[in-house]
Amino acid sequence: MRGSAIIPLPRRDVAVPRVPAEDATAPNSTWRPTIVAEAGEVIRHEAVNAEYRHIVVACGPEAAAARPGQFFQLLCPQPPGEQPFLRRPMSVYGVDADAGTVEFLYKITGAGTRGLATLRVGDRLDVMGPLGVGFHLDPTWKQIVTVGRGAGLATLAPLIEAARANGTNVTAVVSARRLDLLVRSSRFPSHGVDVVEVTDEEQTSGPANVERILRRSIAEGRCDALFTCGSSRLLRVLQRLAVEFNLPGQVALEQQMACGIGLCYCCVRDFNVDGQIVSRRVCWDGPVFDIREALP
Amino acid sequence: MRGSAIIPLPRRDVAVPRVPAEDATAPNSTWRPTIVAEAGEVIRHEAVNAEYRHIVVACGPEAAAARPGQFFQLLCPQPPGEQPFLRRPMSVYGVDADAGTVEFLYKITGAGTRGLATLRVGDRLDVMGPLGVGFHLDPTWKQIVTVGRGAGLATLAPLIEAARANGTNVTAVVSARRLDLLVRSSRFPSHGVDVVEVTDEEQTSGPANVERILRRSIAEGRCDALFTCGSSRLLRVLQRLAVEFNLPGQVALEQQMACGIGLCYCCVRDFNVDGQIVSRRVCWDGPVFDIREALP
Amino acid sequence: MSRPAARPAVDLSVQLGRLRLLNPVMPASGTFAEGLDKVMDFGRLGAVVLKTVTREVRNGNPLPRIIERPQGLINAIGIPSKGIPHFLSNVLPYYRGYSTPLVASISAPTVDGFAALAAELSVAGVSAIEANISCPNIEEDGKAFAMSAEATARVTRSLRSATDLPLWLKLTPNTGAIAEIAASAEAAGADALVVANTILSMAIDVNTFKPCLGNIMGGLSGPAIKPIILRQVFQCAKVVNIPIIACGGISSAEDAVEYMLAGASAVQVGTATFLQPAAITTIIDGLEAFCMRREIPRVTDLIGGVITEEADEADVAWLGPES
Amino acid sequence: MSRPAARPAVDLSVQLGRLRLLNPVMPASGTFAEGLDKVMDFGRLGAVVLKTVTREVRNGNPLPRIIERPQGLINAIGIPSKGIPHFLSNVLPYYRGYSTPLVASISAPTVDGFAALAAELSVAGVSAIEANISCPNIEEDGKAFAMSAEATARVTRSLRSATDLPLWLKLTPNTGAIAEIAASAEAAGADALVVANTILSMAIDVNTFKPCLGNIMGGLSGPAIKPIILRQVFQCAKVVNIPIIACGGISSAEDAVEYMLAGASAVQVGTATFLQPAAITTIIDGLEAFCMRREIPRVTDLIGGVITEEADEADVAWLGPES
Ligand SMILES: Cc1cc2nc3c(=O)[nH]c(=O)nc-3n(C[C@H](O)[C@H](O)[C@H](O)COP(=O)(O)OP(=O)(O)OC[C@H]3O[C@@H](n4cnc5c(N)ncnc54)[C@H](O)[C@@H]3O)c2cc1C
Ligand SMILES: Cc1cc2nc3c(=O)[nH]c(=O)nc-3n(C[C@H](O)[C@H](O)[C@H](O)COP(=O)(O)OP(=O)(O)OC[C@H]3O[C@@H](n4cnc5c(N)ncnc54)[C@H](O)[C@@H]3O)c2cc1C
Ligand SMILES: Cc1cc2nc3c(=O)[nH]c(=O)nc-3n(C[C@H](O)[C@H](O)[C@H](O)COP(=O)(O)O)c2cc1C
Ligand SMILES: Cc1cc2nc3c(=O)[nH]c(=O)nc-3n(C[C@H](O)[C@H](O)[C@H](O)COP(=O)(O)O)c2cc1C
Ligand code: FES
Ligand code: FES
Repeated sequence: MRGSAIIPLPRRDVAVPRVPAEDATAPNSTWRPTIVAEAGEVIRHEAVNAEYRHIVVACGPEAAAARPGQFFQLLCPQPPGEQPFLRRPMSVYGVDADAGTVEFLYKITGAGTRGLATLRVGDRLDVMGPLGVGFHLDPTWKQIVTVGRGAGLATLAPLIEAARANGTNVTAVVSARRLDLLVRSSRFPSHGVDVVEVTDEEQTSGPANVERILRRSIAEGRCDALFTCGSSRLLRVLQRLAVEFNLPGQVALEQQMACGIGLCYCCVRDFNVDGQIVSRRVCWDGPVFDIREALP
Repeated sequence: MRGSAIIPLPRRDVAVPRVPAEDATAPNSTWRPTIVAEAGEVIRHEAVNAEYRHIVVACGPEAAAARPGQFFQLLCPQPPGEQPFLRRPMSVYGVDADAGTVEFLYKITGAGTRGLATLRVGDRLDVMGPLGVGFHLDPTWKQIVTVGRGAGLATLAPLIEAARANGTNVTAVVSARRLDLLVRSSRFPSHGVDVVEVTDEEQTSGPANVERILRRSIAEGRCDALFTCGSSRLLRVLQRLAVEFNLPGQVALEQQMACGIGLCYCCVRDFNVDGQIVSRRVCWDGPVFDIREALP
Repeated sequence: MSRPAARPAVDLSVQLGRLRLLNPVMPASGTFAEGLDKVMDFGRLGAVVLKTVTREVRNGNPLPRIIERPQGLINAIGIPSKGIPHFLSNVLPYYRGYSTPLVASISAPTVDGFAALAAELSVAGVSAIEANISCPNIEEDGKAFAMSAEATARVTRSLRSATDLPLWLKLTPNTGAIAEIAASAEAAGADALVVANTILSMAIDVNTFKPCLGNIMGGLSGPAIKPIILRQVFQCAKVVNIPIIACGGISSAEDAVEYMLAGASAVQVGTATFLQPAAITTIIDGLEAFCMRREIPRVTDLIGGVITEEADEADVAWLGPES
Repeated sequence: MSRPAARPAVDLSVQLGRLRLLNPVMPASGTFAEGLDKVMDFGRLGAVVLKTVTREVRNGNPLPRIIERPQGLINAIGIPSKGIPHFLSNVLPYYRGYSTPLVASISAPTVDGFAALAAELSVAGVSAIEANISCPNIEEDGKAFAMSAEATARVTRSLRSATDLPLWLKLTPNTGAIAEIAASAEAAGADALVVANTILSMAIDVNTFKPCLGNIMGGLSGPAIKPIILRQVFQCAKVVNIPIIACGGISSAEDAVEYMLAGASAVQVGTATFLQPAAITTIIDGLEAFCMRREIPRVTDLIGGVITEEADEADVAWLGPES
């Protein structure tokens, strides 16, 4: 798909052209949107395994500027007999600014994702983004550890790519219920990423074993920072280690969302900020938060 | 299409199987539906000309028992950005009891028919019927005259077929705006049907010319009964002639509908019954009415 | 109720005051007629509720009478009626052929008119009277009876003294005080409440600048109103002890369950029948299947079953997808 | 209003009492925040309406706070608020950067609380006060002010004497007497009315038997409520002379036109922004395009333009498709 042929320009959701810049009714003529909703063409759409699907959508430069940990709100088509009304949040699984594409990795769980699954190549999907605060990557880190479970891997994959682009090595702990449900991302660079697969069926995914793996990385000096997404149990393990070894860490959280852009306050969660419980919007203040502040 | 291969059995809209007949909660065990709503597979779907489309849907025996002049209520899929809520009435354009199919000829006019047009072969369309009172054909009639305009031809086509099956000859006056919009039904038997095409672009479709054609048929003794659908102007011409020559006649009327089965009284029209104005439901008391009683 | 039910796995029968129904699902007034006997076996319905009749002959409203909206329709049919003699001599005899309980819906512009009509319809073959008090009350400047607790009490008392039949009062949702009005209907002698009629609405054609309905305003029904009527059923169920029959946007067995959990003892299905003519029997079947799946022995176990204890914060917050 | 408009083909400006707006389209309270400046140029909006603030700090309701329904959503956010000091020192200064008129929405549990808040917010940078009187009134047993004409008059009078700013009263649709309440707000000194807030609703999860919202009940918004609120705008416009700002289910320019034809002078857009973040500016553009197409020189020509003369029967009956 990379470097694939001409990507058609996406249609925007603005029905009539905007007032021209010289018109006095548009005073702030230098203003440009950085978040857009656009109906992009589906370029690729395929099952990754029995549970996950990978979709690639053509998009404009604003969407293609998405950073790891940010997300989009997808306007899912209606599957037969169901009426998803709100958009659905999905992490950026990848972007290609040159090709003008954005990618998602999703699991079919309800009406919205069932609607997504009906899309065929050539259909259009209205994607809104990029949204939220993504991961912070310090270029001085030599080696980081990521721990992802389920759809959490979708969120961590672009972080791993970005780390490698910085020259940072990665230990990626990838957890799933079964071996056949592990998402083996073809996007991981072949060098500098050490993938550790753990599964429920092999009984390797329990917190104790993951903690063992992490402690080894830390002991060997291969962990300048911790990142996680997709499991509260694993979050608790990472929080403990981050405190014990005074390591920086970040977590990408999920929460039910309506607007996705900080308007409605339906996606709040409590955080522990220096001993004070404060309420924050996951869509706007996150979805990536300091690992110590998150309450799992 | 006729005699085509195996037609899959349509799925009914009943989610769980009915109470078995021996169960005491189903006292009237001999009861059987004669009107059903079923999601039939689209067998064929193609443009007839720039305005009309022809769709063939697999159906069960109840639907395939539809008579000329009856109609169905179609649950149209939602076209992008529009939400047709109610079903849409469509005349039976043809049925094939052996193959188990019902056919419609429709014009794209709004949200519902735009939704219909999105259907691909293999998709399902929920059709409910057969509904209403169809045409009455007297087997003793030797020759009848039908006058159809626009979608009215869809309604008259099966009547013409049925007349020929009775051995009755037909003069079919077919009216349209342009020559290229005339629906030339391939279903008309090659013998015994005299098709007279009139169009606005040739200036042959005016009431005066149609009246001339009809007067000639009547004068030549080739008109035992008159039938019409699709134009109030032409209805008035036929009403005048029916009275003048004391000919039996029937008209298929249209009206906005919600339920299609006599429940809601939204489709009423006034009729002149022996000098009294009475209100009738087009869906239930019609859509075919005595030509003298209709108020155009 | 009429016939002995064999023991199915799930007991769907419900008791509405003195009236026992085979199951809690019935049509809503004005959305049912003989035509449906070609679609479903009337013997399977919890009850048959007929279109509202008036004593006098009425033509109904000018066309158009219905306009569709997203997930609903607005109707202003205007209760066309062939009058009481026609009802007694033509309509009733037809339904006497079925053993399903028959509910006659009535409307009148005055308190006395309601009472007289109820008395006239208290005849063999009618199992209950449903008073549609959402229509304009000419003694109160055209405001519907059901928009005021006092007018509701007055018309209910009068109806109560006019008939010994089970008396159902059909309330309007167009009020800010439905629970108060429900309580006043109960106190005045109603045997059950139907909650509720349509919500007063309007639509304008932006091409012609004209109202989409001949009557300008009409009543909204269908899935769009379900969350609103559900709230009203919940509010009413908290203050009355007589059964509530829920009506508003029900188109699936799950919708019926939702209303019963909120406190309804039975449900009426209206607009859904326009989309799926067999909606009522499909919902009956679905209700049985739901109870079977959830191992609920009696459908009445659902009534008022909503769990409203203070929700535990941990219960409701989203965690990870596979935590 | 702030800046001289060049003569476009269509004059979109509207006058709301003393306040002149570039165009009649603005956000609805609680559905707008800074985040949208990445989506649209705030300078293009008719006005900016902020989320309701309270004097005290409030946490808001337990989760879940929003549930979607067909064509709408129910919210029970519960007006989380960082209190007035934070509003004055953080929120206001941010919006002072824009020349678009700023409307501050306020709420309080008592008449005096409303007045005090209005006085505190009558500062530079605030162009109008919108009083959200749909919230529970603790002096009236929790009934919302806007559910009674008397309580509405009382709170409006008190607000009127507390501020010289244009005063908008935001009414609740949860009443059977909206026109009466509108008239009482006008008589008590309101400069404009916002019609209306959300419709009280409920949803129950049939799997868990629990309410879908942490707060049990919430307010329905979105396209599902448009026909109901349109009727209320029409009813209010018939009895008041102050401008009406319509709010309920507007998601297209045609929806805005429909409300203006019913009598609204301006419109607010809420839920639509959750589906299309640029909904407000898309509607402004669409309104201009609509007027251009229909050769309507001023958008104000639409206000109250619905044609309700007795419809001619022949006009409304369907004939043949090509008659
Ligand atoms: C920031 C963020 C990023 C996400 N990234 C991904 C991803 O990359 N891949 C992926 O498969 N999933 C991801 N999710 C979860 C995804 O949004 C839900 O699985 C999806 O919304 C379910 O919608 P549905 O209609 O299919 O299911 P339903 O269960 O029918 O949804 C009903 C409602 O619940 C909400 N909901 C259900 N599950 C979740 C959840 N886990 N988190 C938040 N809201 C939920 C929906 O938005 C909707 O409002 C992400 C969630 C968030 C908040
Ligand atoms: C008994 C009957 C038989 C019909 N047979 C055919 C047929 O065989 N072929 C065909 O092309 N058309 C036929 N029509 C007309 C067809 O029903 C309408 O064209 C169709 O409903 C338009 O729906 P829409 O959503 O595409 O258009 P819209 O204009 O968006 O429809 C909006 C509303 O108006 C109603 N409506 C619009 N036009 C008509 C109309 N002419 N008659 C009745 N209601 C209308 C719709 O049902 C809907 O409620 C028939 C109508 C009736 C009543
Ligand atoms: C076309 C139509 C006609 C109706 N006629 C009546 C009526 O005559 N009497 C009455 O009490 N309610 C009448 N109603 C209201 C329904 O009985 C019911 O209360 C309402 O439609 C809400 O239920 P629903 O959403 O299931 O349709 C009518 C509704 C519709 C749609
Ligand atoms: C998430 C959400 C939060 C809201 N918060 C407020 C509020 O704080 N104050 C207020 O007056 N209205 C509030 N409303 C109501 C809206 O302003 C508006 O009246 C209502 O949503 C109807 O308009 P809509 O259908 O365009 O959304 C809120 C609505 C939503 C959906
Ligand atoms: S989803 Fe609306 S504030 Fe986060
Ligand atoms: S469409 Fe309902 S009665 Fe004819």
